[in-house]
Amino acid sequence: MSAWTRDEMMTVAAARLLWDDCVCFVGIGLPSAACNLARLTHAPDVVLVYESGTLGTRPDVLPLSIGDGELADTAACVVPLPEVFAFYLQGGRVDVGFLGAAQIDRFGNLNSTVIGDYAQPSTRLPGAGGAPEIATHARQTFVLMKASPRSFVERLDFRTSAGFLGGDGERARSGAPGGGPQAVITDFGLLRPMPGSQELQLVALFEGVDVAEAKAAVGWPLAVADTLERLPPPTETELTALRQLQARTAEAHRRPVRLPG
Amino acid sequence: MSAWTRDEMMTVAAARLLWDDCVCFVGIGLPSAACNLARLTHAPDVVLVYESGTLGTRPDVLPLSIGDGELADTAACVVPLPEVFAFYLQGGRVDVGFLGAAQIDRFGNLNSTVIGDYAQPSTRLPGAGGAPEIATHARQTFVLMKASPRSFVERLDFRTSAGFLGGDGERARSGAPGGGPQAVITDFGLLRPMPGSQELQLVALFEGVDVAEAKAAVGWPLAVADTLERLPPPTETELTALRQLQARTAEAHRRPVRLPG
Amino acid sequence: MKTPRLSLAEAMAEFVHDGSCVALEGFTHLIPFAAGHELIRQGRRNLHLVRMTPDLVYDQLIGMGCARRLTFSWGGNPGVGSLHRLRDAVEHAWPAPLELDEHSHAGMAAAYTAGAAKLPFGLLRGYLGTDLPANNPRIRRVECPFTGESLAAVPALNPDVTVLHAQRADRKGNVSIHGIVGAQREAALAAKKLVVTVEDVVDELPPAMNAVVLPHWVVSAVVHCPGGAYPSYAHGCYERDNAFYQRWDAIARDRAAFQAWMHEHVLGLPDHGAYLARLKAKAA
Amino acid sequence: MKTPRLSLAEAMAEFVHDGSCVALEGFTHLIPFAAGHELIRQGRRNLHLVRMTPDLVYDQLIGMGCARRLTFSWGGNPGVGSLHRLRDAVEHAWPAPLELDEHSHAGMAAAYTAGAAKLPFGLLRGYLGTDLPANNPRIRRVECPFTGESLAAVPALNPDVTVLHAQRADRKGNVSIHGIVGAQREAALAAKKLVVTVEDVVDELPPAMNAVVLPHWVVSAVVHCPGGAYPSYAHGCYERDNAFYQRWDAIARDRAAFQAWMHEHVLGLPDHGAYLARLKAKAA
Repeated sequence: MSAWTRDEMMTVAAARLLWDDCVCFVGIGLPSAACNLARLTHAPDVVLVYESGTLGTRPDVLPLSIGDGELADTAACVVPLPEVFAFYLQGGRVDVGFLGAAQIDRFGNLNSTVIGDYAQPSTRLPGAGGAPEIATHARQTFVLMKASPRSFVERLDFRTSAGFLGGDGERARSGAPGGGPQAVITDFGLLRPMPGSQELQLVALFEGVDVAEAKAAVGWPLAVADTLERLPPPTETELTALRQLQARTAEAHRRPVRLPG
Repeated sequence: MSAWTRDEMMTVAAARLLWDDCVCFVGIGLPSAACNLARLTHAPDVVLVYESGTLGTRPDVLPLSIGDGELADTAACVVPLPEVFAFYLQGGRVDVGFLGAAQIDRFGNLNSTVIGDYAQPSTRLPGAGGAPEIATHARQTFVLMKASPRSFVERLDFRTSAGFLGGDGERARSGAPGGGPQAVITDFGLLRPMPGSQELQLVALFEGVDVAEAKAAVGWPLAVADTLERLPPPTETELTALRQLQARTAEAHRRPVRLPG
Repeated sequence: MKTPRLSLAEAMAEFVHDGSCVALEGFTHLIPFAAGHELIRQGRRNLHLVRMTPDLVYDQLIGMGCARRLTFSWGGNPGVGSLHRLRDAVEHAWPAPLELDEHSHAGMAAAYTAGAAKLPFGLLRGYLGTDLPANNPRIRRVECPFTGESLAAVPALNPDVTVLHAQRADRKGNVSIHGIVGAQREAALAAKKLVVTVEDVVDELPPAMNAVVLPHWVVSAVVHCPGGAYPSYAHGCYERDNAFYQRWDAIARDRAAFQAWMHEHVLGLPDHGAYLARLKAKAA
Repeated sequence: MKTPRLSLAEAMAEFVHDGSCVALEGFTHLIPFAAGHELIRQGRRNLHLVRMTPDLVYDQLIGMGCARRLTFSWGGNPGVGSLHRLRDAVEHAWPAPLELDEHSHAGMAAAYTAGAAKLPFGLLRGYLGTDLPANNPRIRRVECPFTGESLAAVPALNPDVTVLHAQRADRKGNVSIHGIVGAQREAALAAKKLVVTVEDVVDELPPAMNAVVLPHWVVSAVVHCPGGAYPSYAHGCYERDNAFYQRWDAIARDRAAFQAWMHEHVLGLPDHGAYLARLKAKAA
């Protein structure tokens, strides 16, 4: 088994946070890889829900889009999108929601809308999608983002999705039913909210990373937990399962499609 | 062909009011017989919607309940009940709604809730069901009721479904999107709203009935149109189709069911 | 984790208690009669019963004194006439008074839908020109913040327990329904707990991508109960016993005849299997 | 009466006019690309485009200057990155300024659902703690008349025309959809007119009691258009061309490359059939 990459470790670290039977609202990219890795290793009965309305999917290869046919083919059922959001997400049926973004602040609030001013943005990002309500309703959310001072920022250009708002219980007072961002998985380690203030603090590091590197990657003065966990590197089982999944995926996506008509 | 009954003539008169392609929201009993008779005679493409969620059904025998399996088996599709009411009825997709009731007043308002006081009724009736919103949203409604001074009353004990309310445009001012009761088919003839006041007036009689009989069957001083139509009796085609439908229905309902388990 | 498989007696004892708000849903089709009979056998009291169409199943529960309150939208014997036990409770408080929370079908559908979506109220263009709102404080008005229009509002329905009957479940507890679904799905997802009795437990559900499926993680318990919807029906399994619905009119019209029937067919028998066996023996 | 069967050119000319509010729906699956290309060919202007995920189809319409306004909830190239034509319109008003009416998926789903139900607004527990309401006056609050809770409200979406792609229609015009449906049904029923392009027209739809079917009396026109969802997909007919979505990133990044592609593949060809034939010839 060759050495692991930071991307692989992020996926593995996220997968380890899931438990068997947990119901995950999954986004495309790293979250999708992490959830399916969990399913293929320690959590065979994890329930994957994609916003395309596919409930309980067990894809053999990772989808490129949130609505690939593979997701429908392997789902327990497919429901209209308004129902996924109203009956399942808002209905309080989701344990874990995965989120990513262009920017995150120290309270886990996220921006995926614009860089610059909303009316005159320097960079127009894709926008909210399912994020604001995933952030509101999932019992907890996990954020997956590579860190840099440009993405882990002192101040968001736009708040698309609520983390802990200003901290100190402001989220709970706002009436949000879900528990908010309980873990931020980056390419150096793991942040979790501090009890009380709810500010994100460094709680765990990947192998080969030190606190100085973590602090340099974050655009605010990063708090560090008293006891810092060292995350074990990917096991051979994890790495094999992940790489096979990615190899199957690459091969499937390399196959040319037959043009219709 | 033997002589026709008043019940048969009511069904035939109601069926004749339907046109090919019209979308009918159908209730059990006479409306169901009338709509299916229309489908089997002059309006083969009439679209029948039952509140059980069966859209575009073509039953071979009349259902006893609004949700018999026959309705699902012959439907274009079956949708959840909340969708029938929200997307199809409230959505403005229904041309004709059929209604019946225990009481009707001169403005076509209906009572199917209680006789006596709501809190201490002398007779508790089944209640509203789909009627209030059928009465509100169908482009027009047809009411099918046998007449007697106890059912065609000066004053309803309870208003379950809106006809023209107090008349003179009160219905339109209330914001009801549909056109209200445009025909009341009784066992002596047909009432329609007068232009302006919207009070129901006698516009047509069955063969063998005179105005005096009609007036005696109605509990308010019945207005009579200047020109009174005489409804032609059932044609042989109509009567044959109706009686065959009823014979098929009786035979099907006579068949003992196989007990499960 | 699999959804637990329980006997009907265990499931009703675990999930439905005196005073529970319980919805036995199914519109004409798939009415959970076996579950209703088991609640009668267990002597539940003060139930808040919720169902669009009370049908015979609630006529029986009401007549046996199990109910304190009824949320409903049409209380007749479909295609036949009155529900005499429901009428007797409302008109003469026999065997006990019954509070009514009365709606239209559209209103109750909106209330279940709101419940499933965990919204506090449902919205409809409804109850226009009717006397229902004057007699039910649970029908109010709300103003559109864009157009200023006034619309009807009903509070969400969130039963403590919803009980459904369905054709089949798989071994994990996924449930599939085929045919007329009524408000079953909304009532199921609105409930705090969901118990489903099924005709059959199978290794794998028939593949049907857009079928009506309740995933195992919203199902609290599955009960294997063949014939559990009789005398209503389970599409593809057995037909509605229309003749029984017609016979019920005479049985329920008379208090003594009703009680005799309930003792013979429900209280005097251990379970739904015994009831169906007795009917078969009589028919033979 | 049968729903009329039209050519794609006829259907777009009859139902979509300059200034129309038009929704081409389909969530990743069944995106009506052929219809979008035809609107470009017909030179439509000032369209109000509505779609949860603009996807490449709206990137193309926006880049070709057909749109004045966009109602949407996620404007990326799924699994790839940015929609560069959408970005160029918002960031640099090229080729024309684009007004945004921006929502979340949940908000837009509620707006379509309200539109289908002909309610003036949709209700959700949404937009909590986000800056969207401050930037979109079409996101407001409403108070529950029972609990006093404050909820988000969005105005109903009722497009002048919704265009869908589906696997099949029968000769009467009933349309059936199989697989991921997104908000297609709600967008269809919310619209004043509904045009559906289909892979196939058949004598009878496959029997499937609880399938997703749009009955012929809500369909304004059916267009037989095989491959009409390419490069998205039609489940059971052909797969999503993920490689094309990846190639689009480079094509759309550059204004000149984009325009050259559009001229070669859309404006310079008579119809979708010719486009698919050209791609096949190139691939051979």
